[in-house]
Amino acid sequence: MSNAICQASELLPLLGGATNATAAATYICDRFTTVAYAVDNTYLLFSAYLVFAMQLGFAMLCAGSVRAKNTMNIMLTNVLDAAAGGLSYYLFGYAFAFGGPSNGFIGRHSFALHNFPSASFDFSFFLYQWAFAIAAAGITSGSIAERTQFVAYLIYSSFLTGFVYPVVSHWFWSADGWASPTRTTGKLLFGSGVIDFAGSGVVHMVGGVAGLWGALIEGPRIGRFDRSGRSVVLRGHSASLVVLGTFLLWFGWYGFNPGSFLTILKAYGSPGGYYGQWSGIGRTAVTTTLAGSTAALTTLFSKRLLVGHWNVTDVCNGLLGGFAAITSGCSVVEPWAAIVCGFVASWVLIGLNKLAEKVHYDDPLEAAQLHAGCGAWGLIFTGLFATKHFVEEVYGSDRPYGLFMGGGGKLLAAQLIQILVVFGWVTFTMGSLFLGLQKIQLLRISSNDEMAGMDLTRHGGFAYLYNDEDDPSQKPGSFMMRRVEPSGGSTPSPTPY
Amino acid sequence: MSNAICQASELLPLLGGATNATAAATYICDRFTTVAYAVDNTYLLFSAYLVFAMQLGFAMLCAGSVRAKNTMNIMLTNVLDAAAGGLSYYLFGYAFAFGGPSNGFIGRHSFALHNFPSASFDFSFFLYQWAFAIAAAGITSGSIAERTQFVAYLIYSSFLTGFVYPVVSHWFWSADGWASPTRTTGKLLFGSGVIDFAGSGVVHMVGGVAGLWGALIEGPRIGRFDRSGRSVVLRGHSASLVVLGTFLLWFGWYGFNPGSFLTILKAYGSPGGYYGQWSGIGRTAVTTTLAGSTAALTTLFSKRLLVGHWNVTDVCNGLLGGFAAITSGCSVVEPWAAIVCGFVASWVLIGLNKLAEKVHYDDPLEAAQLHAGCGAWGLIFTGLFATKHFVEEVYGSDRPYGLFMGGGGKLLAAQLIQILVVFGWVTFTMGSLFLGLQKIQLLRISSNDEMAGMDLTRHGGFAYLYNDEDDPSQKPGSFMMRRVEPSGGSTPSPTPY
Amino acid sequence: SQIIMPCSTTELATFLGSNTTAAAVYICSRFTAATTQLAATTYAVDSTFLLFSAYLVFSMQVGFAMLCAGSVRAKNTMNIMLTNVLDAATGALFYYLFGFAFSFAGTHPFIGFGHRYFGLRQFPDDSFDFPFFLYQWSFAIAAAGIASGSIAERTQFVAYLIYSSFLTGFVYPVVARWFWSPHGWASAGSAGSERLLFGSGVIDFAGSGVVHMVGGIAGLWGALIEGPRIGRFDHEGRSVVLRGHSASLVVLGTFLLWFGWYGFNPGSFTRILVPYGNGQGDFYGQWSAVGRTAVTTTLAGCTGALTTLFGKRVLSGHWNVMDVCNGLLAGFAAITSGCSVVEPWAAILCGFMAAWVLIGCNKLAIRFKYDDPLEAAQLHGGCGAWGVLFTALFASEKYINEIYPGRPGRPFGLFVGGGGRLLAAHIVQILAVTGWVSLTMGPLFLTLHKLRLLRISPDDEMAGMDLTRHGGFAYAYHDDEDSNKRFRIQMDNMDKSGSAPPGFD
Repeated sequence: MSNAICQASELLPLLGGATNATAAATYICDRFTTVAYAVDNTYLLFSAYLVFAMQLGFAMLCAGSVRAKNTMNIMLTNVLDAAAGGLSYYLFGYAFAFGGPSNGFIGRHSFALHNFPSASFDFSFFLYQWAFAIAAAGITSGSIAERTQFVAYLIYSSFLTGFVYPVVSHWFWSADGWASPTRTTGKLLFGSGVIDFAGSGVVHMVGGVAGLWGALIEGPRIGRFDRSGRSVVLRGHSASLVVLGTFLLWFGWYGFNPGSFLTILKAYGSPGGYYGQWSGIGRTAVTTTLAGSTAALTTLFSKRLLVGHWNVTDVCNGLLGGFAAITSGCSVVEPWAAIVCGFVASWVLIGLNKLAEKVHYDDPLEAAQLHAGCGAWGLIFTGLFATKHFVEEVYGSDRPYGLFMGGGGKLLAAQLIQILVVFGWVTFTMGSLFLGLQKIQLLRISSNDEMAGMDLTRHGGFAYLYNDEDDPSQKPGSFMMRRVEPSGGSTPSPTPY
Repeated sequence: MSNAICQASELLPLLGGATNATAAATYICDRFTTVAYAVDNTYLLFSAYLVFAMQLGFAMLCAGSVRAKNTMNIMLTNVLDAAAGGLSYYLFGYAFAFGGPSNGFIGRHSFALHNFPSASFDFSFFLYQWAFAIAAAGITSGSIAERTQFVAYLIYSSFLTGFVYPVVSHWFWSADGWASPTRTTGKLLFGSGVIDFAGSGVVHMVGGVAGLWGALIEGPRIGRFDRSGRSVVLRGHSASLVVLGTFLLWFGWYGFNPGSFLTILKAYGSPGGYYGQWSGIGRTAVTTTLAGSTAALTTLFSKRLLVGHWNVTDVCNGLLGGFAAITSGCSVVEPWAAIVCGFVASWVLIGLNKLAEKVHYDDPLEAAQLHAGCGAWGLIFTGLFATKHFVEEVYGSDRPYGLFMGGGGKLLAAQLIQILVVFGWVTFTMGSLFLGLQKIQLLRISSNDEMAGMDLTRHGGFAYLYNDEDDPSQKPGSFMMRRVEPSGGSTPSPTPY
Repeated sequence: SQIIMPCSTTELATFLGSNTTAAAVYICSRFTAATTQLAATTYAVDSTFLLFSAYLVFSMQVGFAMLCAGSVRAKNTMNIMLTNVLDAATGALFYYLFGFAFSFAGTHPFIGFGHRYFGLRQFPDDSFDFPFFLYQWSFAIAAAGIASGSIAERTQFVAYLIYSSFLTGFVYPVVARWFWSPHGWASAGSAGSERLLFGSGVIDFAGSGVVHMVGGIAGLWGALIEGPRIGRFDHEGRSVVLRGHSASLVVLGTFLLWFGWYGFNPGSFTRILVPYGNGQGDFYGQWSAVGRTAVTTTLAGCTGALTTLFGKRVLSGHWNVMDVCNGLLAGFAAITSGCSVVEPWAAILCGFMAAWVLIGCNKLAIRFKYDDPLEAAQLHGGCGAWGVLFTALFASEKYINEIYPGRPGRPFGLFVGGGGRLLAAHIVQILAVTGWVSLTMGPLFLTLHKLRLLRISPDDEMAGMDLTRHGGFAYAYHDDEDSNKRFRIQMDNMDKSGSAPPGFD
């Protein structure tokens, strides 16, 4: 995993005068190698912690975006995405993804971290990849929120983290993957391989397409479209939690995108110069920031024009749309291009939301539109704007690069292939799974449960209790009672806020 | 603190023939040493920041777990744990813990960071240890929540952070401590010393046992057990805050456990290999993740069976139980053993909660059960499962290791000794303190205050104000009024669960 | 340029003794490869340190958002949170387009210009790299975040967008130029042999003046020109507390700011792999100074919190977590200037005084009927100014020479025997910052006011901006399924304005 920052054979001639020049060169180089491992692992570990913080962001974003009566439910699924994902990724997910040597389709070594670490992969890499895997599962849980049985969550989440996602990451990120740009065994796809640097396709499209099928198969929440088919907004219960979650995701994205370099100690060009992977990493953080910021501002003004008022939750979604899009090309585009990326991402999201409304598709967190839609745009964007110079630095020389930058259409073709295969694979696996769950009545909750809220019927009670009562057994019928009465939807609601 | 990564005396003979070889060798090695200090301090500082983030996690977890009427109170104590702890640990806590050279019982140098830094300890180490000290105080505040006078908090918190905890950490972690595995002055306890790597005993048991005595001496909250002695759940007011706090603790635990290595730039075996302390650190993060995840899943299913519904706050507590348990052995056990650790921890917590109910022990955050109970299990677990190989890497060769791994019973004996002395010492010091406070009527609040809530009577008002009123002088008597009326406890309770 | 050169012929020659230059050249040439690898290592370590510090500083924006949200009334929560998100987003674009160049391009002592750096053109170079840009951006948005607190709950959204872009894109970068660019007229680390202000320059290490005073004074003028919120002072002119809607969010925000401050202050070193002395493998180096800075920061904040706790208990009769949070932040804002150059014990003094400065400024604000929902002007402007003075009084000679090497005999803290010249420079800073921000942001707010773009209408203010401008209320703890009912409820909410039970203040 670490770079060969110091070659004894290079140092050797320079030490000509020493008695034992070979030994001296080796001695010095070994120390540099140790330093490089320590620095790179430090970098990767803290990046992994940041990516983990995104799980907290998802939990808060989801909690704030659903109605109060389903808060306990959605938060539990988020905790379990991380926990169940921890076990399933340890037991087999990692092996499917990176257990080389293997074929181009699926890995097959290192189950339960057998014979680990190796010269290629260390524990920090496992931790980093686990944090990515649970992010994919977190995305999906947003699409099917507020109407899905808890057991269905457990099943799809383990399946997604343990099998569907690892296979996709094997294709595009492992050295054996058939479409990987770092492939060592065989020809690169279109002489290029797919450049999905931090996973617009591998993570965001996988999570989003899985959510799309789940939500389509379940159908919209009760009340989401009224009798005449008009869309009714079912507002989340806390904008504060949405903003908290969004900022935490932003924070974590600095681990997600720049962290995907995996190592930092590597000079580009001549050694000793100021320019190296650290610059590339910094630039990646900058492109990420600019794409998200542009998307947020674009959403702000366009929503103002379209809807007539400012809306912070829309701005948050726009921001995340920009991040999801730049995730693919973050390391290989110029900062100005990131602005283009974010601008378009915001319109992609707005357009898909219109479309979703038209076809009566209900996604409480807009997860399919945001992660699958903007993720797909991000892959195309990379095929258009990837810069020669940066592609060379990150992946090696003599490769196709962005169409608009003069690099021809090969990279774009590879990116389009990725969109198709990711969509196909996730549709095939997760679509079947959700259909099967529905057939055996394990997918959607009963309409009574849905009206009453899952917290009350399945999770032992409401998430909030702002009035302080020590003895809950007395005097039903006051305002709190009415508030969460199982027939809730039809009850007049007396609390004005 | 940093490792001698490069020895001029080793390099010198290799450069023998060069002009001024001695100077050259020294020159080169000095630069390596500088790099090592920078890398190790960077690693330790960011780990310390993560551990500090746990204080935020505690604050949110505590706030969400108490009733709304005591939120201001509990959050203030959490802020002050950190603030008062900062001063008392600076003034004498650190000196008691690490102020060597000293005897085996207590340190006695570096008060107020006098003559600091030294070749052994730098400021980053102080900061890291401070973050640990305030964590111990944070644990205790959970046990005695909702019924303790604010002044009592200030007193016990300064005493715990400034004296009780530092002494314990001196015993097990300083180079002079009588039971430390890194002891340099005298024989190791049972030829082994206690392996409490990141503090299941030193931090969690200390905080938990202190809380146990506080809560026992105060007695349960009013209404926690009804007239016929049945347990009544007094639900916290916000599950969102509980989940937020739990995830932040998880995030911070990546500083707590892997950070306890203190340095990262150290090759195991000869320099230049891929395997080194960075691998150990990554593995520690993985064992931590797996133990917590397993405990969360075990709690999820067993509570479902026992209680009949899914419960996110129980899952959160289970997760934290797994973390508290693995904290002792995180660096010296295999990942699969961490799964065993988490599985048992979850049952330890469930069992202790049953026991607590039976003996009418009331602990609003289950802190004593979770941190003391699972912490003690964690120490035993280390005595059973510590691996020879890892113990050698972390602590040095030729030592006893885990009983089940074929290492004999000496380590287990040392671990049992730790459980006994930690329990005894904390009981002796904190038990007396809480008893004394109770004698002079400084411990428990009046029952009127307790019914009304401390926020209203002592902290200037209620924590939340979701209705927006610009003119507080008009229209008394609305439902909000009833909600926080000082006679609150007697108000009929309308909540249906 | 800022990198240590691991093998320098001259350096090597100095310890090899006289007439050994040839030997030094020889040895150095033998180790070219090792040297360049060490350079790469140094860049990588320093960039890792700086990047993660920048991420921490960014997390302060979460802290600001939560602190602001909790400190305003529920009816304006959506509004204030949106401004916080946009501080970061607009800040990113404007700082990218020209803010960074104004701060760090060219050699003019007052403002940066030229071809470089606008839109990050010809970037990076051997002076500045992307991690540095990211770090500086996170500082710029912090300044804008401070000001948004002062004018909360009564400012038009468009006004936020305008002032925030102007502050992040121009006002703040110019100030940063003066004190932090090597070419700035008052910089302490001036390039080459340029003359330093009072032979010293201003030591505003992490920005008590550059960030906190700029944000605080901008907020001061905004809040003064707008006037207090409706109901903040009653008919007889008595102060009425308009409590924020969630103490939990306030505490969350405060802790996140504390967390982020570990990026703000220790991160301001921007590099950690710097040996002090001659690089002889000593345990003491910039990493120790970075750690010490984290310790002084912690101690100042802790002391500020405890002082406020007891001070307020004596003054107002009850414990108050919101006040303690503000006291904590006051200590941080004050120590930010001197964090790297004072002893830990001095940080305790700093925090102690900061708490009283804040209490005093708040009393003063009430007397002058100045309304600042987050006490931002008092806290960041007032305690920031105290911090700048504090540095001039307690800065230690040893630490200054370690951090700003190459100019022996420079002035240091007055109370530790360093004479008054540093103090003079710092007073100049306070005046210059106050003057510049007043001259730029004051007219901006006045113009907005004249154009009726600043303050919202009284109706909007009573109803809350969330309802009138942001599409609805931030919270919906009841679950209503249809929009008609929600509309009625919102109306209901408006009707009820003006009623609350006593006992909430």
